[in-house]
Amino acid sequence: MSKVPLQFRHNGRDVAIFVDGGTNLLVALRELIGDMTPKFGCGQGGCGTCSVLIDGELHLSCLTLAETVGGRSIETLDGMKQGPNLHPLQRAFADHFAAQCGYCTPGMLMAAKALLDRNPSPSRDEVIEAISGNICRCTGYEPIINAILAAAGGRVSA
Amino acid sequence: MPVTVKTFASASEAAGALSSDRTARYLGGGTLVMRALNEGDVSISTVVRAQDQALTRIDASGPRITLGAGVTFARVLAERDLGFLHAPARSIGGPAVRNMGTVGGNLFAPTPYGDFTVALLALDATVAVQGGFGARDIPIEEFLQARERQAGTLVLSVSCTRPASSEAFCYRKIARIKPKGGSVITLAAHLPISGGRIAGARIALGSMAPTQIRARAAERALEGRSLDAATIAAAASAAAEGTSPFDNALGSAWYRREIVGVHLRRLLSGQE
Amino acid sequence: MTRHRGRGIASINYPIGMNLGGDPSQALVHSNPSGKFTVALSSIDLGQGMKSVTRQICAETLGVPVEDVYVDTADSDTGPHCMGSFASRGTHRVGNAVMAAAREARGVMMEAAAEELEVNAADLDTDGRGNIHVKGAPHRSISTKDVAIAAQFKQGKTISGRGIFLVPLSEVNPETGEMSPATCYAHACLVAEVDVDDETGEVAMVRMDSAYELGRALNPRLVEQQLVGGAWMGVSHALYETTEPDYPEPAHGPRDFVEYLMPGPGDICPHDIAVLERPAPDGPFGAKGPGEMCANPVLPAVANAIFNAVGVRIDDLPITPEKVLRAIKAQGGARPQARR
Amino acid sequence: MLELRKDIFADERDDNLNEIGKGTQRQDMLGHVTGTSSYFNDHKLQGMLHLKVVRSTQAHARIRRIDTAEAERSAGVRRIIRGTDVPVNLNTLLSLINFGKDDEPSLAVDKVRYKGEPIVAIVADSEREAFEAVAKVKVDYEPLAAVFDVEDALKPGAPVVNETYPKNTFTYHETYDHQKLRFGDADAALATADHVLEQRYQMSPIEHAPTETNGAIAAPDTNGRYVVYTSTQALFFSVDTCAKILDMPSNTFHFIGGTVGGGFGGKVDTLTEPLAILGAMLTGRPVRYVFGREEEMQYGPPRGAERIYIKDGVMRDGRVVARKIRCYFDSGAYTRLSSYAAVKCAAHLPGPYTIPNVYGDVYCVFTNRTPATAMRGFGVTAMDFAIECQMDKLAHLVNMDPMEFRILNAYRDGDMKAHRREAKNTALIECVQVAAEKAKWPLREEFKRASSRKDGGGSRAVIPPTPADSSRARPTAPAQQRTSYDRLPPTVTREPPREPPPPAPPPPSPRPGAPAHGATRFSSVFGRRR
Repeated sequence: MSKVPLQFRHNGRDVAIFVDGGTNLLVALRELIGDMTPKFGCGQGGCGTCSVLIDGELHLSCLTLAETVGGRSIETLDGMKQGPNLHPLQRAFADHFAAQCGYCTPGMLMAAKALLDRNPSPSRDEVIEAISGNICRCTGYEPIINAILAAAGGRVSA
Repeated sequence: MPVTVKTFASASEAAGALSSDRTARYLGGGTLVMRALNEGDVSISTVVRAQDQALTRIDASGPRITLGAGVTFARVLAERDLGFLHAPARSIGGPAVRNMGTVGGNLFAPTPYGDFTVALLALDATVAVQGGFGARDIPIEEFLQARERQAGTLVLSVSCTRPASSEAFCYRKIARIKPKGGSVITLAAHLPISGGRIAGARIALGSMAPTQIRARAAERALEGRSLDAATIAAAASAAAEGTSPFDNALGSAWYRREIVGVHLRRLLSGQE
Repeated sequence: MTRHRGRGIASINYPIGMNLGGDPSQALVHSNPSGKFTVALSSIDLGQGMKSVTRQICAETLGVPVEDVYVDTADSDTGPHCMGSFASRGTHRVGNAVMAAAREARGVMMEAAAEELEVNAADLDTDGRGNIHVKGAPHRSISTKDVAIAAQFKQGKTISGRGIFLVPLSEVNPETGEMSPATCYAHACLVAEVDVDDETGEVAMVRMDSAYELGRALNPRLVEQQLVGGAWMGVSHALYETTEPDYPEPAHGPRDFVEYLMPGPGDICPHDIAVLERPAPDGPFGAKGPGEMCANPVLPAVANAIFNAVGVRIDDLPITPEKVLRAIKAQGGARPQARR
Repeated sequence: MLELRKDIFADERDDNLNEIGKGTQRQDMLGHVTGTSSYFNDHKLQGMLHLKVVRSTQAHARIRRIDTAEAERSAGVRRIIRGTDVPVNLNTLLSLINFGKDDEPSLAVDKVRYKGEPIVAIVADSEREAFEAVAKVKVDYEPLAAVFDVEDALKPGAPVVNETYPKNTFTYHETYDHQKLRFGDADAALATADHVLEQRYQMSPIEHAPTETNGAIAAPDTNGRYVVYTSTQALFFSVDTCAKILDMPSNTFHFIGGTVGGGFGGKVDTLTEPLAILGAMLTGRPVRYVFGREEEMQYGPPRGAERIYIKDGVMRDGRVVARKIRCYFDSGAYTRLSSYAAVKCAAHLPGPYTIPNVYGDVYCVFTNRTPATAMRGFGVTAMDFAIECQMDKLAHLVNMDPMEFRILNAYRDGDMKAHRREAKNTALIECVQVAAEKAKWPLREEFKRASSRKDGGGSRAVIPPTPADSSRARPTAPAQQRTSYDRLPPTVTREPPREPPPPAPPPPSPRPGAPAHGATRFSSVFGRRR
């Protein structure tokens, strides 16, 4: 049995775990760290429910070999709140009723954050492009697009 | 048994590990190998990685550009000097996949994937590979024809000559889903113009055969001619010639044959 | 001219509540001594908003603010029987069960308040803001919190209620099909506008206009979620989805979200919706159920719009570019119909 | 964009309400946007094992031998479960309401009936080890001819898919191979119609594609109980199905769910809970069984495909006078819920229109395909597609505006529906009018003035004389009414002795809603009653 030690930053906090060879980052986050916000949707790279930020870049945690993130900084939805307050994107998603079953929401929010962190005033087409790797089966995407545009424009409830 | 991960400092060591172990697969961006592991592909027991800086190098300063095999599509998109490759890079996956997927991995992606490789084929790229017995350069066409036998080799980089002008190269992926969808067909055309005539036409197609192929009949229809409506029409009607499309979940062979000429015509004449 | 625009319509109705009845749902409602209510169910929130809509039904029936109600579902140790959330049962069956439970709990709450205010319970009313007052004399009032405290610690009453909603099982005559399949029906009409490319067979949605009649929009935002998302699914069914592209031949089945086709965020179109409310006599506050039926009119409306655009009828779903192109070729080219 | 048309039917509503009608925020929204909504798989249990199944590579085959020897020796394997380990390895979902016969094993034993059917379950320490063991199970198949087309399956000599139903059709009322609807004399009306149009329509099988796949985690709990975290959209359906398959009292199980990542009908079938619990029972450890995406797409049940034939008679003035429908539900290899959808479909005929002569035959057909199940609009979506395409064609045929054509034929309050109940609370006409307004689609004045509340009933309320089928099947004696809640003790025979069949009842023509005293009546759910 050879478990590999692994240290990285998880939502601003240093964590250290031991992983089996071949373990993906989604399993490491959920089962070893206990952060249940990234979800398993396909394991194939097709749905985006497991999306996280690695050093600020959007990645699919299910396709990331856990041991490749040593020393890097991982952000998940669990770290999105700003202290006790919701992030503007979270407020905008709520305002726009942009979640139904809620299962795609963590990935959508991370994809949206990756966009707004780089491009604070995206066009509608840029928003569409930013969430194009994330499947939502409930909403028809329209409220999600509107929520991200509203967050970018500062049009969110207090 | 858990998978064994072997990480090497140099590409040549990684290539050695890869060629000596039939259960080993090289981990690039993860979009192919990690998916296979997640889905229970037990033929993979060893994952080989290399942390060789050369694999992630981009050389885009001169007329001939070189992309390390580990260069991601997001990095291609971030490189202003690689503007001619932005359309193919943007057509891959969503943003997360573009942050992960690599130029080298795309060479191995089965249909309906492998769109970037269509562009590289039209650009007559060269693939640098490292086998158990050293490095060598292979024309991309040859590489693709023998792709199944390349499993034990490691791709180091791809290189190609920059198109003479931005008009000389065009690319389009036909997908059912927007903005991100699997390829029904993918088209790339490199049509250098010399003295008002096309010289050295290369048209590459994805999803028109088991691997990316050239549309040689369409190339012949273009070669030596000016790019006018009649020439484009002739190339469009020859587009399916020599191809061997297949049925899959995204479309049938019949449909692919029917539309490849339409889309080639639209691509070459700049229509939506 | 290779792209042609067309419009098509469809109108439908949909039976609400599990086919044929005979399958009730239950609900329990109780208050804690602070006057905060919990609804216990065994129904499922799959995204349709079960927890939220039953919460509003409960609050309205009790006469308390929605913030004073929390819906807890689905724990088989604490939730009363519910077969499941399917067949448009949620709003109609579970909603009615919650209403019944809340009515019973309200009865106890009003009795307890009457005892405190020393009046007859029939003379009391709730203000919906957490107070109970004597009708016509709002100053003679008591908060639901004080009522709950009194009920618990002084009067020894449980402010709680049980509810069940049963539509009796209908029999089916095997010779004639005579039966009572449902007690109420929702309705819809939808106009779809499309562009059809006559060289590739590709269909692009341009817009949709619709009217849905739902009995009562218990929560218009939840209704909008269902209708917008449901119409998207209707487009998806009409143009994209199949697990067997060569049905009935079982080949080339999609294995992932690249091969299984659903419209992406770049494929959606504006959808202008009107909601009509003709209350169902047995619906909770007249409500029917919007969740299931909303996709149904889209499929035929899209097919009919394609005919209007290029003159071909595709009667096999999904209407893929290939089927459209084959049909256009078979009739010798696009034949646009009268513009609508 | 959503507009509430409060002006329409305002006289039928009391809008003076506090909470109802408000766009109140969802109770679960805060949980959703913070990622704290707890789905079945968000429970981390100590020492959890992983379950994977070996699936059939064949669409139809006899199983000669299952060799698990190598898999049993594979690293990390805790338990191999075969069909013989399942206490009651034959079930049908609707047996809970005593509808249909048990026809589906949890794990195939002697035969597989669709590609992907589970044969062996492996419980191992890790997913990887479970996958490795799955690859080591050898199944020796004797391939059988398979049938994939619903109409081929009904031809003489077609392969028998499921021996429980040897004619490849579900059996209604223990006698009938389909559900009928008879209202008026469709053949006579077709003979005198100005135009007759017969068309074929085909629905596709559709994947629910919830972003969360089907799954369950079962764990031994205190006092001999099992806690089960589940993605089910049918809580007590799942509890009672597990109780039956595992032959345990239902209160042995503590099911926890209610927050589910999309369902759309695809999480009704209780696909993962029985094996997860059985795994936990046999190993004494928590066991997780969750579908991969390919499993969900290919072997999770789809919306069944229906093939529909419609033959309509229409007059030059636009009145549809007859509608005759034949519909085949593709149930796949097992019944699941398609039998039920077929009845719902029959009741839906002829759509929201008042047509004086309606004739329907709806079949639930077995093929060697992944079993179908419920999906959003179950039993109706495909029929609406067929009917509404047909309505468009009929309007075209008689050269009428398709909106006006629908208003002309729409059902109205007081009309008699084909399933012999009065239409009430109808609103189709108003929906057409408002949709036309929204879409700026011109309607003539008389159609703008039409109302669901006017001009219905009267002669439209009458049940027309309905000829009996000449070759009427004779119903048999009633099955004893039983549900899972009043199950007979196991010592009592499950098949009560049969009485000789009574004579067929005369074609009933009761007043709408009137009790049919003395008539023999049937229920598709609970069998026959008096």
